[in-house]
Amino acid sequence: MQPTTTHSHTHGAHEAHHEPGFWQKYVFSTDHKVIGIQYGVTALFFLLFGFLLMAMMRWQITYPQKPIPVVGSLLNAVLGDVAAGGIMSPDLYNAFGAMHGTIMVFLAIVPLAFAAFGNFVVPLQIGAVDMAFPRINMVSYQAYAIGGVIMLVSFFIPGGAAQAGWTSYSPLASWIPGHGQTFWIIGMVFLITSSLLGAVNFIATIIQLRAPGMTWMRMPFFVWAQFVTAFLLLLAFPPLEAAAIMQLMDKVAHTSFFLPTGLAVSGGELANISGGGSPLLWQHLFWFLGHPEVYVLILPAMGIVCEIIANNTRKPIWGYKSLVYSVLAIGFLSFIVWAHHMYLTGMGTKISTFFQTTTMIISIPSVIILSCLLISLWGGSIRFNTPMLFALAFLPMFGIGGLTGLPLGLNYSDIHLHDTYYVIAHFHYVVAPGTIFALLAGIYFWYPKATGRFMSEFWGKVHFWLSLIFMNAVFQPMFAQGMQGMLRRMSDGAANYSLAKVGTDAIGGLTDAIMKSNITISHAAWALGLAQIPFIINFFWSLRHGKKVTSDNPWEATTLDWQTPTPPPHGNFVAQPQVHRGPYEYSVPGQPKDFTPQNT
Amino acid sequence: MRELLQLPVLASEHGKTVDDLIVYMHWLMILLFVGWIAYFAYVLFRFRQSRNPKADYLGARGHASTWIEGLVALVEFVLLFGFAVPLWAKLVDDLPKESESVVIRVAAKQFEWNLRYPGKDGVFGKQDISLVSGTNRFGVVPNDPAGQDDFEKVNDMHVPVNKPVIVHLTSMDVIHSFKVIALRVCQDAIPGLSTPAWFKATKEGRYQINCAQLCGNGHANMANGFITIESQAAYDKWISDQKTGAAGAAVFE
Amino acid sequence: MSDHHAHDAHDFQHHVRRYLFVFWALIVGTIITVGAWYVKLDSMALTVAIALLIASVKAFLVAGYFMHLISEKKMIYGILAATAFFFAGMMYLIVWGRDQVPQGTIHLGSRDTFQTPGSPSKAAH
Amino acid sequence: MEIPYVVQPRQDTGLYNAKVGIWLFLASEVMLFGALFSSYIILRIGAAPGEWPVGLLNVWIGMGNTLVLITSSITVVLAWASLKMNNFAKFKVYQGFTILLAMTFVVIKSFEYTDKFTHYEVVLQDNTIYDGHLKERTPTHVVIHGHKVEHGRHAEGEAHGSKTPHTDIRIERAQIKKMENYGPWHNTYLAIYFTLTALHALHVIGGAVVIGYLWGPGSKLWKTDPERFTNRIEISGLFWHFVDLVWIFLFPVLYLL
Ligand code: HEA
Ligand code: HEA
Ligand code: CUA
Ligand SMILES: [Cu+2]
Repeated sequence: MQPTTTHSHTHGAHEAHHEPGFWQKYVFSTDHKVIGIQYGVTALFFLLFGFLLMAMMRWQITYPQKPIPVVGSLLNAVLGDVAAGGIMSPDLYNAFGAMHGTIMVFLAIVPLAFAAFGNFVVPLQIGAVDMAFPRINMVSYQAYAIGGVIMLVSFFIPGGAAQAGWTSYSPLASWIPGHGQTFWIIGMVFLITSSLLGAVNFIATIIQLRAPGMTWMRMPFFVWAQFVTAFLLLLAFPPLEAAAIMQLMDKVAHTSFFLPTGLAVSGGELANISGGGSPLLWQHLFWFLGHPEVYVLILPAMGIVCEIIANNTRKPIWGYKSLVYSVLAIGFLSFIVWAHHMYLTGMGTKISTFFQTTTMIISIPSVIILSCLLISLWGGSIRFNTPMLFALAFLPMFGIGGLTGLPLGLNYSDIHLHDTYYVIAHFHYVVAPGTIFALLAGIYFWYPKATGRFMSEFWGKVHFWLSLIFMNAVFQPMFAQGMQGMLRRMSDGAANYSLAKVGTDAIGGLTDAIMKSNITISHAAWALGLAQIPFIINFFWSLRHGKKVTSDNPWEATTLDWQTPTPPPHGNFVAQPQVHRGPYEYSVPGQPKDFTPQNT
Repeated sequence: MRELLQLPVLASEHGKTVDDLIVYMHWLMILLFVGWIAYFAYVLFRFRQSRNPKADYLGARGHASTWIEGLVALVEFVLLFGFAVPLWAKLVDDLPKESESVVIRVAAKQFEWNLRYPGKDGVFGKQDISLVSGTNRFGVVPNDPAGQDDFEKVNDMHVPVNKPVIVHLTSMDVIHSFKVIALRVCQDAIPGLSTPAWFKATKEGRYQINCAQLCGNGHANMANGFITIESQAAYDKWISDQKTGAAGAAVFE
Repeated sequence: MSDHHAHDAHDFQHHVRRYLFVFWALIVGTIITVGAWYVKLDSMALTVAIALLIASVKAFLVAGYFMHLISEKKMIYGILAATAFFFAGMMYLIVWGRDQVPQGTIHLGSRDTFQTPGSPSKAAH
Repeated sequence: MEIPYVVQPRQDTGLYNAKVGIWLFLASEVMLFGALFSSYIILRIGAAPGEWPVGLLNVWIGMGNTLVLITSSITVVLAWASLKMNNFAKFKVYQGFTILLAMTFVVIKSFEYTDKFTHYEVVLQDNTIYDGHLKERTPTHVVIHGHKVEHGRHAEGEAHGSKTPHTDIRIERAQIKKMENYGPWHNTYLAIYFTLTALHALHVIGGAVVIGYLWGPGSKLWKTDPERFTNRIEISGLFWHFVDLVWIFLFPVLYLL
């Protein structure tokens, strides 16, 4: 097959026969690319929303009990007493915190990394006409949208949104007054359903619809990453669903799945429940999902970074096979490390040895993946365009996040670090400057394929440098805070534990310097938000005014996603592609061009 | 390194080993990070397009990375089986004898720490969950002879220095976590479970007790608990100053 | 089942007989299970073992023949093997974790048998 | 371009798309029910000695329902086999039976549920406990058909074995300290019982709806694309067998042990 060189026509002639209407085309579409874009836009909205929640929380952390400027009165008007006088009450802080975590993880990053990029790119990269089950694909998106709406609505019900952290530990979650938690659970059931359907679809697509010649070992690494991710979702989410059902029963049917005998309610009187349940059961089931979930957040990002690095070093990825085996190993192991989040619930030596051993083992394939990507740079001819800058920045950022996972992974050092800002810094380094950078790289990279236009390079670079600086300014100081013992989820930014508050007769309060870094962090976080403005403008402006691509393969890439018309029509390929070689045949000696597409 | 990491004040015997492990781990991390970042910077400089217009199909040769990965794994396992595992085992499987330690029962509650001391005889009176109430937070069985000299405190813990202390943690409502930063002690207090934590304090003084688990809207305010580490003499005097009583109801008023 | 080449009716009669055989085996299995329960064996452990053993055999029959797993493709086996492994791991680790607690930990009692919080069994003077 | 392997299997995997899809879905279902079974074990070993109720359910009804589901499994498989043998009429008959059996199962289940919801435990001010089915409820008194519980809470059920004779007992409202039926809130056994069986019943209903659709309006496909239709019946059958399989474990675990 020859890649078409015309690109100005959005539709190939072959599908001109029925022009679907607006609703069918953009809302109830079954085309994987449209669904991918739906996911992408919705998820970006939630990313922004999740950030705005945090932006307000950072005010409360930094200036506890001071009214939030500008938005404070608005909050008061919309949400009522929880923001009386524009001041964020602890209830509101907890609600925003829980929802920041939930939204970022389940409504922003997973839908963007897994569903949006997966939908848009995977069928193209394996040379398929669509996903295996297009109708189910549409339903997944709708379930996601409904789940999102339920989560959003929960802010406005009496009592507000869920307040027990994104981890929703019982008995707290079962007991907090109001229906926020109920909404959270029901919202989660929709999101879980969406992810399960998506996972089934991705796996079936990758198994069944690979183009002729696209053997397993010729699949781009991104497809591998998505394949493993889908398995994580498929098998780890159902236990959380079961747990959610049980927590819902505890809330609405007054069962005691997670409530032990002898609980005393607020006044100290024994609660009128049957008792006999186990609070730790919830934690096990939650983290059985929770840990694989963090790899769901990172693997697609690694996949994107790998594609972009191969493309912009103009040479094959070093150690493709090690990458594949590592990602499989991570997928497998991620199911048996979950209890490293629970060391301090009271764990005996044997089981904690088991879990910390698996935790140490799982860090090895991550090291291998990172090493392969780094070594791939050697001997390259590196182009520093915007996607590449973000992809390159991913490496050290993930490195910092990953390395700081290690002291958490040993139970003994976790004693000091557990539930401090060290943990917050650890995982934000992986998900924020890590995954978000990879996703931004992906957006800049595939934007021309989806729209036929480039995003502005100049503003892209501005966006990159500002984001890089502020991301680090936000999360770097948190390591020091955590090391000093500053605890997370403090609605007053830990002011109550500061030296200033405790007074001099007690030893070891948080020092002024540590408390002051809250100010730096918050300002950096707000600046980070502002730094996204060039991106948002660039994103929309380029839709109409961006530089047009002059070829269907503007980055001169080898994988099949670039061997289609631009944007790809319904059905994707002009003719069934036939795959002849591996995914990253760049700079093959003796070839006329420095890239050899898989289908030539 | 301790200074670099700015680890906070230390006041317990085992805390030293916790800090050591953190320090060793950070050595490994810094070494790896600095190594990689140097390589990274060099590669980006040397292989940029303007300097190296033609990429090399094969790229890096040699297997240095395999060695590095192997070494990382090795160091991780040394830290794991040489330090974390045995130290943890000592902490959780090697509880000091109750007769030779100070034993305190803690029932956390939104948002305070209820403490129960066995009194001079060192023996706790019987407790029964079904008796728990707003005034009898430990469900103390009245009239149990062993309980007559027990006493209860709220948020005010005293322990002697250089003597093992065992704290039995449970919770009346939601999950809390008993944390004293300087002691390097952190243990969840979970309803339905009674979990021991123990330490041997090495430095006198008054320290704050933190609650390290989100426990509701007062979580940040669960900050009024203090632990006073004092000399044996001062501790004995403190004990003898306490009002005692079986149900311990009075102290809550 | 290899569905792509059509079976002639006779060939399929063969399968049908097998299905019916499995069906009767399932019925008998159910009856044995209930029978074993009804005669009230002395040992609870034995009752449990018998019930779960028979259930497993029945499950094998349903999955193997009705769901024709016995002649399924490699890919399906792979998926199910992974699932079985993670399922077993989840169940085992969660259950094991319940008792793998620090020395002196107590699961506080329930209605009938109130244990005293905070008195490790070994320290019972 | 059409999506390939909708009907015909792919060469290297030997499977058509929906077959892969349903097995993946069933894998996730295994984890869902697996988590609930794990919870069952945790709750059960966590129960204090003598607290876990045994024999609260009627084994004969449970056994009946087991037989109903097993029978529905064979009719599903025979329905599919009939299609394979090109006998659409027979398919209709078998699958019709499947739907009836599914409905029978749900009806029997709902009787069991009602039985539990009308079964009360009444604790008097002096801590005497009565246990039985509610016969009458007025503002001043209640009447239950049951018996007095001898020592404290009873765990051993009355469904079988040596049971105390049941009589009508009239209790004045003023005497009652607490009155609670055997709903999921009553104890963790009933909580997991209701959760597991309700989730299972939802699967039964969902499966029956799909099978019903393919039996009724959906069966038109047989005329235009018999092979695809046969595949659909196979897929819905696989789901149905899985539901049966879950019950095979639910029955002994909840009714007998
Ligand atoms: C994408 C998300 C993600 C990823 C990938 C990871 C990866 C890891 N995580 Fe993290 N983690 C989270 C997200 C993530 N985590 C979240 C969200 C939480 C908190 C949840 C909550 O409580 O709310 C958490 C919490 C958490 C804890 C619990 C802490 C506590 O609560 O006390 C632990 C403990 O073991 C842990 C360990 C690890 C380990 C060992 C890895 C390993 O897989 C890391 C392996 C990686 C490396 C070892 C890096 C190797 C790289 C190099 C060597 C190259 C360096 C490169 C350059 C310098 C260029 N994590
Ligand atoms: C994927 C997960 C994810 C991501 C990306 C983030 C991103 C960020 N998080 Fe969050 N965070 C969590 C997951 C995440 N977080 C979780 C799970 C918790 C724990 C919750 C709990 O305790 O239960 C937490 C908790 C948490 C805390 C601790 C709160 C506490 O303990 O009290 C803090 C504190 O500063 C914080 C800050 C931030 C900041 C500043 C960012 C920034 O990096 C945000 C950067 C993002 C932007 C600046 C928006 C960019 C927007 C666009 C690009 C949109 C463009 C739009 C269009 C084109 C339409 N987070
Ligand atoms: Cu108690 Cu937080
Ligand atoms: Cu984890």
